Amino acid sequence: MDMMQSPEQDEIERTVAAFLTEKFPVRGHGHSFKRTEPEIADELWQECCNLGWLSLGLSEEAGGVGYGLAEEAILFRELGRGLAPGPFLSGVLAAHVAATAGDHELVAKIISGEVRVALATPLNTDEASASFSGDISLVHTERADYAVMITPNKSAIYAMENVAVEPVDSVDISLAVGRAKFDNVHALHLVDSGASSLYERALILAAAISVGMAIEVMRISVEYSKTREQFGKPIGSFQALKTYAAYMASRCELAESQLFFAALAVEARFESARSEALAARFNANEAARINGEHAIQIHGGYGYTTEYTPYRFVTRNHVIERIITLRSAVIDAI
Amino acid sequence: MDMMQSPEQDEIERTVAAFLTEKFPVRGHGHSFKRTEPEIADELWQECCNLGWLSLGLSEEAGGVGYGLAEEAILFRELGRGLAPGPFLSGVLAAHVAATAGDHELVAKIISGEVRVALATPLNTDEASASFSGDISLVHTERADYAVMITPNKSAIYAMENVAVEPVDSVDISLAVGRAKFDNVHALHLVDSGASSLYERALILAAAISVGMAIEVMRISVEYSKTREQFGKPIGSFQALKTYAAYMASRCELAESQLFFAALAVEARFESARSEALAARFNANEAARINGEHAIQIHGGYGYTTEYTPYRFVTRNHVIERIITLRSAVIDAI
Amino acid sequence: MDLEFTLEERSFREQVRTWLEENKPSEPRPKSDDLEQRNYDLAWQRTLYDNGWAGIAWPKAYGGRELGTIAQLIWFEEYAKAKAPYLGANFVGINHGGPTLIARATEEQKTFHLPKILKGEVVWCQGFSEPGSGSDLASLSTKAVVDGDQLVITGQKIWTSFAHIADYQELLVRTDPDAPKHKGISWVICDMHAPGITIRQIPTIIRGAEFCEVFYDEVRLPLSSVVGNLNDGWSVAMSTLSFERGTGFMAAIIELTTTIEELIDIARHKKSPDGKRTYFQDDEYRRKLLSLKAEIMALRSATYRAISRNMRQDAPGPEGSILKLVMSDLNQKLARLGVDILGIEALAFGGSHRDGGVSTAAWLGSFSGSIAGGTSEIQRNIVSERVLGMPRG
Amino acid sequence: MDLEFTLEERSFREQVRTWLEENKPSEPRPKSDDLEQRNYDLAWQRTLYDNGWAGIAWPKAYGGRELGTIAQLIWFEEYAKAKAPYLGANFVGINHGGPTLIARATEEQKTFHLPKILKGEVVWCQGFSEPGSGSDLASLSTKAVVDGDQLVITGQKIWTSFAHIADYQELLVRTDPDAPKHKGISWVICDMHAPGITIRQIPTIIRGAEFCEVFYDEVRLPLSSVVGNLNDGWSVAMSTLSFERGTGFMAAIIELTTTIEELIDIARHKKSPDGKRTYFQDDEYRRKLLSLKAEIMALRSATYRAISRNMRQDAPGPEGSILKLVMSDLNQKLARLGVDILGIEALAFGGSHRDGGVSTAAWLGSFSGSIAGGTSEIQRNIVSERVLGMPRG
Repeated sequence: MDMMQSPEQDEIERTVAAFLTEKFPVRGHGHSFKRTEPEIADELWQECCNLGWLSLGLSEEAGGVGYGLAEEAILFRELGRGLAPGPFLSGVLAAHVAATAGDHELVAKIISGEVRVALATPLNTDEASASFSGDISLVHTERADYAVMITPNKSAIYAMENVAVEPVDSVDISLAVGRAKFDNVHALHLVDSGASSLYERALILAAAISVGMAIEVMRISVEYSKTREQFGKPIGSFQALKTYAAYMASRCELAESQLFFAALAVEARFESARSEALAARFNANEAARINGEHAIQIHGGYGYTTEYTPYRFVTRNHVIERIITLRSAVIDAI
Repeated sequence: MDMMQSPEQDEIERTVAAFLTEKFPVRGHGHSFKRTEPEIADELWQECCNLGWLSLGLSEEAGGVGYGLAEEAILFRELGRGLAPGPFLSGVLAAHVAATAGDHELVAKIISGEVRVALATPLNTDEASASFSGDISLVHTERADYAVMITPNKSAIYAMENVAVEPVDSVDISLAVGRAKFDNVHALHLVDSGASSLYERALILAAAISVGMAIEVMRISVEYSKTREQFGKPIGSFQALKTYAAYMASRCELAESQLFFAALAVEARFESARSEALAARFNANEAARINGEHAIQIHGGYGYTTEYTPYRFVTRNHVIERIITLRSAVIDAI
Repeated sequence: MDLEFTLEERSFREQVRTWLEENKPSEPRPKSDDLEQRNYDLAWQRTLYDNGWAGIAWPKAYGGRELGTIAQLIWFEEYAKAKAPYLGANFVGINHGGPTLIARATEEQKTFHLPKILKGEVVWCQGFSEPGSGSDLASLSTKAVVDGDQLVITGQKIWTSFAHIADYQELLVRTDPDAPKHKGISWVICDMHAPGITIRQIPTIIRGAEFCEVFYDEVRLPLSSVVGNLNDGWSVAMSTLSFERGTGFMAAIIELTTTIEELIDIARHKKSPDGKRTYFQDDEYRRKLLSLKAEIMALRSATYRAISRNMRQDAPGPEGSILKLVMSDLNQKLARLGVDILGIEALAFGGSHRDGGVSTAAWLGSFSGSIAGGTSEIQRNIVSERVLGMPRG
Repeated sequence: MDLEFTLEERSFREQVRTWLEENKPSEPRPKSDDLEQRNYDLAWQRTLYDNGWAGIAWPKAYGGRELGTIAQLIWFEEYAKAKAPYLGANFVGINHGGPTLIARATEEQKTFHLPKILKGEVVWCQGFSEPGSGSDLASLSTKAVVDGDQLVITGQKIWTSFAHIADYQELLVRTDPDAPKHKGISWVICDMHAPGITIRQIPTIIRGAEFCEVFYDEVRLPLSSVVGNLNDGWSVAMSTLSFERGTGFMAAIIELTTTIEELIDIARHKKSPDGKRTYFQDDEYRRKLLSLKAEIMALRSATYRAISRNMRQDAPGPEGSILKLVMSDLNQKLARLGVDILGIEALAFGGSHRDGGVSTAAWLGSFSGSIAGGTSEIQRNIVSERVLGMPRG
């Protein structure tokens, strides 16, 4: 039993973090209130795919790097920490669905970056199906060739070519969000979510993003509190802020521990794996949400501006907590 | 519009408070873990009845003092603040039920202290009935000749002579608590709760007790925090405790304001009267409960002992929040 | 204790309600954060003035109605219930700068400025906070040096709403750098068109830019711009709130009340994610909604009580901090519950928080409540130290 | 990262489980707070010793098994799962005083005391807190004056569990009143039968009296009772926790886990007050139960992680304060939810919080979690200052 990262896992963390810091620095949007640039620049997307980010946890037989879910979780925690845009989560999940369906050609296209996949969350049903009708919420709609939908029992890939996507003025302007009405859209692939723990993987990787956000938004808040002065001393010396910060740290510690416990439990095929994954998602969502709220409060008026970065975590979390499965359904299934 | 107490109302507050401070001082029970004395001494009970405490809000025609619900609420707030034992609430409510039923003889016996009334809360139904069967929780069982049951639509008085009461080892040892199984017990009186706003009155007077407890437990905690020193200064100078205290004060201010707003709304027969009364109960319960929890924390180890008094408020509140209607039913009806 | 209003008060309420219903603008307030907003806000103020609704409690001598606290309360209640336009650019003049002038300005200052404010001729803004002086307002460092019959001002203010479209500013400056921090401050009427002033709008999370930074580079103002005595500006600033006796707060309460009812209504009709029932049929959401409603009712009652208390004393007590503290907490809880119930719809930015109501923008806007006008941390200190008498840290 | 236990570890777990199942006492621990408890606790400790289960990680030289951290963890887990008796009067000797002696005592002190503890021959208690030194432990003022080869102790301790039935005490005294407060303290083995000691039991809200006040009136102890160097007692006291590396915490987690499952089970069967469905069918209660369960799962995971972290470093870091802080919060939430669901049944005092489980007594007992062993306010300061590096006040 060892819940700490191995040196190899530390190396994955360092590599991803360094790349993100260089290529996707987290900045405020200032006076830009609408998205004017692509979600992710083509060459950057290609570079990330070349680094193997979409295939880290895919078996070598399926053309992947062959790491486990814990390593994927480390990658996504870093993507969350760096507020990386781009269809990483949907790409990884789609690659796993395609691999489960045995469609190695599609796997190759996805992980090479040749095709892109949006993330679909159904609105009024909780299951993907072979021929899907209903309202869908979509994230990463930009240049999306496919959409992946992961639900508790079934997971599916749908082709987007004949689907009309209505863009949504997303609260997080760095993400391409949309809505669509599927009218008997046939699944390219429909597989059991259980077979490759697809639902658990989706919950855990979404949780990993949230954990990364919770950690980073805490870090910037603590740093701010050490330098900002009022009443002749750093605001971080006031017990009110220490109380917020102590609970921010507690939420991070618990959510991150549960994240990796769940990842290992899924890999080890514990009977409780799904429950662990749901608990990971629940704790991660709470951590990202509440830590974000405190971050704005700690930053005071500056936290209310788009020139500082706390709102980036708050608005990104607002999207992340609304993908795959909403809060009450997560809790009800724990 | 004036939500402040009048000089006459201030006088009621002062008189009741002074009497309670002299006759019922709030003390810890020390090593007495079981009730060994009567809930209230006979002569004290008689004295309170002689002061008109059971008839304050009863009309002069019905033999009462003729004040309104606001004045009754002031009385019960003080009874709450002073943790007065004895069947005051049930006595007042029963007197109102009897008055509504036109039984002036019974009214006279109740308000003179000649007969005593327990407070009955039904367990698995939400309505009193002419012939009641079912499990009942009882408070103030000691020497009780009757039990009064106030429910949303009906209110009733039952004779206790043939009812076997099983005593409960109450968490608040200063109250006589019991359980009984009513088996077709016939109501001496059954009246509509609406006619004399009986249900609203019960909610408001119970809320008044809670408000009094919330205020007093805050007061003792704030006083303690001013004198207890750690790290070379009063613990009340630490922002963590100031945060608790500020919210304790907020809860008191809101709950007390809502209490009197609701009392006036019931008297003025506002359409929203019931909703106001339920909101008064909800806010008062929250205030008493959370303020009590903070009081123990502020008192530290001493708050965990029965030599200091915070636990007296916590355990009394534990009983008060379980009379008449439980929390979820209160909220659902707001 | 008494919840009744007099016959006269009820008749006043009826008049207000009828007039607002018939005369409130049909056009919504522009969201543009520019001159278009200024024109809209001033035109509406002029309409109020022309119809006798400007300055309910202001002295008749300066164009007000000179009615009492209860009339003021009724005005705010009915104004909010009618969903009449957000005061916007008129806010500081009507609710803050104007009342301060009434309390502390010279006859000459009052005669010049107050009618302009009531008639919708000028926009006022506030210059209190500075980049280094937020919670610790009294540490402000924008300096004003007396030079003959002029003040020469150099420094910077921040969070000044509408500075970019304002004519005047209530400005706190340090006129004696050697005095204790509360004793060397003056309250000055600053002409926003004076040379040396530059303004930068700050973008916010509600996608607006009504907040500004204001930079002062040797801005010269006549010495007669000082209100109250030189170096007595802290007491002038503190006298502002005593004027309206907490009635202004009632408008915010009505908005909260309207919004929770709106949200309950949405919850009664909107299906929860499993598609099987409404949010209101879900016990968790129903109880969250109704217990929040109960808390909002209590805040309303506490506001009535605060007004009653304030009517009995010269200056409002520190209990007002309880209302502000709870108000921002409840507003955040409500806004958060709103986006929870909106569910996936809440991904869209939607509406504007100034329109009130349930929206993602309202949720983002709610973050400001516990920061602006004194953070919740400061309010809690005030409540514990000044209401409860706990010792300073 | 790895959740697997080795074959050896799994076999050890199997042995522990089987033995506890077959040998744990059938009689419940007496609730009497007197010698009856002492006898019960010591007899059980003797049984453990005789069967090779005493001192899993203690050196063989003093009667222990000298196994590693993981074995210790497994022991605590299985012990809690088996609902084996609360350590009671053995707690301080086994989990606190003993480990401190192992870390810092002389060979002579260890040889004399450690086997007695493992064999259940003596009861130890703790003498750290004083009436005036709670959160600010280092301000303690019970003084010890060196008089030849003796220490003469005068003062008072409080919150000493089981002092009235104890033989020895780990006692912190001030031996240098002129040194800075952390530098003049010594850690002493106090013979509780020494003349000059009087004890008063303190009644608590859980209707027990295991807490005591201890008064010292010129109590004479041999100078050889000092553990570590004179005036170095603070560092001796701080070395205690490093021994068990957080594994002891796991027992409390298992109790929490067992209790939430028990409460979920109650909620599945108990009708909610309207009599129409169970508490678990009520969306509010179900979600409160399940989200609390999820938080308890996360606390378990964090405890595993803390143990893993501690195995890599000499001394456990300040992160342990996170676990204690969250533990007491969750335990209070759980206990409160318990009495909510018990509803009117919760009027009865019922069970004892030491038996775990859902009861009114457990709810009352839960209040101590955020006070004893360092208040939550202190834990939050530790987390913010020592984990996050925020500046001291």
